[in-house]
Amino acid sequence: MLSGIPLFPVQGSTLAPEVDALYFFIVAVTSFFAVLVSVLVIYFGFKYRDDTGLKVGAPITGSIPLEIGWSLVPFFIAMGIFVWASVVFFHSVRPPDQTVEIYATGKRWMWRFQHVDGQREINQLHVPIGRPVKVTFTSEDVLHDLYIPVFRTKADAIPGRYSSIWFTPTKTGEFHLFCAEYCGTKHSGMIGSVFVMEPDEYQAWLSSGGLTGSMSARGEQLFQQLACNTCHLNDGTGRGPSLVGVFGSPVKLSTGQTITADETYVRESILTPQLKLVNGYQPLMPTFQGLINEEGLLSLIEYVKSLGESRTGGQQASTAAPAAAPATAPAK
Amino acid sequence: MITATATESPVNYLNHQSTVASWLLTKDHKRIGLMYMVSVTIAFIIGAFFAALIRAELATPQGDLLSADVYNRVFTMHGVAMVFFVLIPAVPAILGNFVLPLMLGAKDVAFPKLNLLSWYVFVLGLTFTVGAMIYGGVDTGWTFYPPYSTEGSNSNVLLAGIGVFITGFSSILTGLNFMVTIHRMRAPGLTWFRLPLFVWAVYSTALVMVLGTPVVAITVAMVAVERAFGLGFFDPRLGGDPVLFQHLFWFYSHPAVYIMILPPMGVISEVIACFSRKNVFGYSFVAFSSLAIAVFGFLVWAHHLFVAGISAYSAMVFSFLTFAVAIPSAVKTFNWTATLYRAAIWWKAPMAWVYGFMGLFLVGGLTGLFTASLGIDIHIHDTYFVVAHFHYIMVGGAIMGYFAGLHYWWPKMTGRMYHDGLAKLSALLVFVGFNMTFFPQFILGYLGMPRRYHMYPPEFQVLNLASTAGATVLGIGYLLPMLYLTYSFFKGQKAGANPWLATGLEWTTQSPPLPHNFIEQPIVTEGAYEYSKREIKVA
Amino acid sequence: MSGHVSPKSTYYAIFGALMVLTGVTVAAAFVNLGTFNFPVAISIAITKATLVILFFMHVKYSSRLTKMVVAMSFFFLAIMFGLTLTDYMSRGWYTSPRGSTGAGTQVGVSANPPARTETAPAAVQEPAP
Amino acid sequence: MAAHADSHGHGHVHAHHPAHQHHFETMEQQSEAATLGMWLFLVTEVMFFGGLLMAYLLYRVWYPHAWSEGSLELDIVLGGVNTVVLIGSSLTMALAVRAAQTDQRRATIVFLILTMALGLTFLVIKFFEYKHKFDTGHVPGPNFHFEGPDAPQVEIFLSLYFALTGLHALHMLIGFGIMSVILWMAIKNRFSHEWYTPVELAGLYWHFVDIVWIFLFPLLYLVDRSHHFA
Repeated sequence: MLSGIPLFPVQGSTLAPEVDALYFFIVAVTSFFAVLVSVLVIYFGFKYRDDTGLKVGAPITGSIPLEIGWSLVPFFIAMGIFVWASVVFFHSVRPPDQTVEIYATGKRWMWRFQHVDGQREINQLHVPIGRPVKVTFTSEDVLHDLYIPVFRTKADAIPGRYSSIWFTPTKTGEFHLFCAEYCGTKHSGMIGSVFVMEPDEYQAWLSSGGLTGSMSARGEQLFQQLACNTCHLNDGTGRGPSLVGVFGSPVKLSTGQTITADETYVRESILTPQLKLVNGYQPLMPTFQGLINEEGLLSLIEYVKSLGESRTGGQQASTAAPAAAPATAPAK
Repeated sequence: MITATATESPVNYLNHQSTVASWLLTKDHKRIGLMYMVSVTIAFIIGAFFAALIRAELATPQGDLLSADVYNRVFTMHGVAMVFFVLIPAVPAILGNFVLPLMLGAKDVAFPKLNLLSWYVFVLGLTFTVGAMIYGGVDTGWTFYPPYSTEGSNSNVLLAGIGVFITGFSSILTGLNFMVTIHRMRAPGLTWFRLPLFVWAVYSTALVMVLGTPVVAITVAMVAVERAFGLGFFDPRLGGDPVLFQHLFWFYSHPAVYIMILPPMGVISEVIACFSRKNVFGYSFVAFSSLAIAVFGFLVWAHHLFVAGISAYSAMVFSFLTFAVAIPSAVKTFNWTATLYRAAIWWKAPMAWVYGFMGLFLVGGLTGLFTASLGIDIHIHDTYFVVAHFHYIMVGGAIMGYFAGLHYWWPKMTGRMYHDGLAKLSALLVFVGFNMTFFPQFILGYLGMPRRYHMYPPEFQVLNLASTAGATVLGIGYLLPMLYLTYSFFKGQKAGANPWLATGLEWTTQSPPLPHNFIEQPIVTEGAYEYSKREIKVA
Repeated sequence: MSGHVSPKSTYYAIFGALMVLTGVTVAAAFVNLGTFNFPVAISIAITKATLVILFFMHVKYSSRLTKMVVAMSFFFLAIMFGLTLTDYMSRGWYTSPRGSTGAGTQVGVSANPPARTETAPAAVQEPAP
Repeated sequence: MAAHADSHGHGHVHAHHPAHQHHFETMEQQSEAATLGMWLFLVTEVMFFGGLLMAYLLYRVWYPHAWSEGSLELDIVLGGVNTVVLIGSSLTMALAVRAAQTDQRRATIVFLILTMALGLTFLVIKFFEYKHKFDTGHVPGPNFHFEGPDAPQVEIFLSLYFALTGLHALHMLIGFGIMSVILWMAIKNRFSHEWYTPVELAGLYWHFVDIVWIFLFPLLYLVDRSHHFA
């Protein structure tokens, strides 16, 4: 991989060919116009030269049809590119329903990854080939950006909320992983490698090393340590709302708003519980700011997610199972 | 229009007073233009020095020339110096100040004292920024993104921020001055549709300066206050949103690109018309496309935020608007091309710079389509692709246009000619050097090399080395004009009132012009580029 | 100079109107209008500002250019607010159950995803005892 | 120097107003240019405050509770009195311009002094409001102190309060300086119905500062008072 002079990046994910196809299309379109204008300009430059400086050009002032033509043609081409690019964009930001979940935190100047099964790694990311992987991440300090060029995807890591990227790797091997948002002195050292592995190798890797238990198990532990379970009873009779099946569902707030309980909402509810109170509950919950770190938060979120999953196909069919909401799933 | 003045007065704006005070207290727009030229050139040399350091560092992947910390300061200072102190003032404040009142047939800009004040404000801002450099520099990048700028960085963010804030007011006051001048100071008969296209371009630029600059000023001030006193505007720990800063910052800083590129576009229209001996094709379309770019330019800023965590639907809106703003630029390019058709092209040096502009602006503009495309921008955002793209626009376009205008109006400004062959040679060197420097960066960017990297993976070295080699050629290309223009200033051949046999009121007065521009109030009776109507006479 | 000279009575009348509107805005703030408190307060402020601009600042008697300049400032202010809010108001619109876009906070009463309203469960939240 | 001396225009035959600058053809053109310049300057001022107001708008939508809590910390009486004072100063300013337009030198001076006095009253009241914030630790920053679940967001509110009112007060101070110059010019009897541009421009600036306050008052002092009333 390091030999020779690369001129074009490896296509390492299902998204890469899509992005590249659009890229080559725009290369073709822009080359056409660049060559057209260049040839005309150079040709006119030779053809109509006058070294005396004393002649005058033809009295041409303009042409409305030409103006309209060369406004509309580029406009329609641009709109075509816009539509195509937006389709690719939605593929790249909207993950499929079933993904391998990986969590990450960026901090100056390293990336820490956690796998749901409990594996942790720094500046290295192991993923299986052929399965959609979603990385959810945040930052502990300043802005960062998780960028994997061969997968053609990136997103900024923003302190205080979660971002995500997803990809389905299509090639095994070791690839670059960069921080793409300037973050201070060792910004260029905040790099690492993505290892795309065959599924069985990946399984072997997952179970190697001393595991400390899955993320949701750690989350459950925290849930008890921090005494969350004394109020958030699963049957809904506690002082706080039951968290079963909450993740990914709409939540009605005391202000009358309805919002979707995503990672950022769960995080906010732990750190600033009074801000978006669930309708009908008292503002009793204390803040856990300073009592829990970013990784602990991610474990708790994974635990809350797992509560939703246990409910799927359970007692109440109408309680929106996380995987429901078909209308918001990718079109194809 | 008249081609030459009847009598030449030995007195001109350069020699009618010669004390230092007569320069430092001058209210003459022409002298202020020259003073801007000196201060902007100093900023350009500072910025170019940092650029050279960047390219030298990136010749090898290891990061062995400068430490990471120094490198970060170097690219930040390169950006700050070039964006705020070179690109934004270059054409409007230097060439605009010099020729705008001449083109309008006015004795001066509307507010000459304010004009002088703008220059002092500019110099004060430059002083603060240079002060920040001397006291160790800034390492936030010229974009000052929080939370890094508010709490992460240990560098002189405050000083540099104050410098940028102050300079903003120079820009605001200049823009205000120009708008009033264009509205109120036109010569009798000089209707809007008889205005030279440069005036339209400067008017559009002034609009952006007046509307946009205050926003960046307050935004940078908010960062400064947050950093200095701990007030919370963007602090995520309080529930603030760092992305809001990016919205406010780019609300100005994207239109600022049009501050940089619109006036050079105006220059190109002037020079093409003159050396083609022709009307600019589709005058009103070129004129209105300037205004359209200025106004639509305010609707596209969040395309800098596609991966910064804005909503996907909002990203679509901004992508759409970004594609729309590409159209007026395309219209301009097509009109310039059509102007050359059946022209009588006189190949003098300014035209060589125009050709360079056309080539580089074409690449810069067209690569904008890649960055405007949502799906592709996810990949190339914050990579060298973007670096290459904006250098093609801002250096390839704006600086080429500045040099085209400088070579075009130099005889008017100094009354002397320069060496035509050397000027063409340096245009060629800049064109070739520029492409060598920045074209490889498109490839690097698509390969995924992020920007603002001090070290990089070794497989990117060959392309980086090519870029560094190109930068040396580019450097020579920029050095050359400084030499032959300086020589010309003292020893050049006398130019006469109208060496290019151009139309336009600025060519009807002597070179260098009288202290108050015209002997008597000019009266305009025809459009700006009526070359074909007139018999060309040698002055 | 041929500026317009308004009669003193105009100024006193405008001052009176501004005082009345100040009273109204304070009074309105103490009445619970729900979500309408903010729009009402802003509308009154805009009315007051308009009076000042038109009469105290003589824009009513000024050239078309001046009127355009005044309009321009509010137009571009509206662009800044409006387009920035396209982002904040649409954040999290399509956060699929397993896939947050990272867009995060969702704001606005009407901002719940249209597709979701159909499948919205009878959110199992009951008041605390 | 022939051309130079000639264009200076002091030797012109027709009568010349002393304030006429040589690069303008007529006084009409000069005053129109000045007025347009002032209006454009006010446009930049609108955008200048606009950046802060955008932040205000966003966080108000995000944190309505913090906004009402923070707003309750502000003294509605002092804010209301200041509103009346400032609108009153706008009236006296408008009357000062009118007096200058109609050659009433004494009235011009009296109204200018009244305007300055009202402006000063505003600033003094503002000073006591600020002082109270400092005394109670409600100044954002390392020493910020606020009881309540929304404390961090209230800190944002108060940051914006200080930024907006501080910037406004700064404009008042600058306006005060401008007024002093105008007053001095009025005493020197520089203005007449032929030329009163400086008074007019100072008036435009002063009214603008008034308009800013007209918005700041409800935005900062009157958030959600109803929930805490009765």
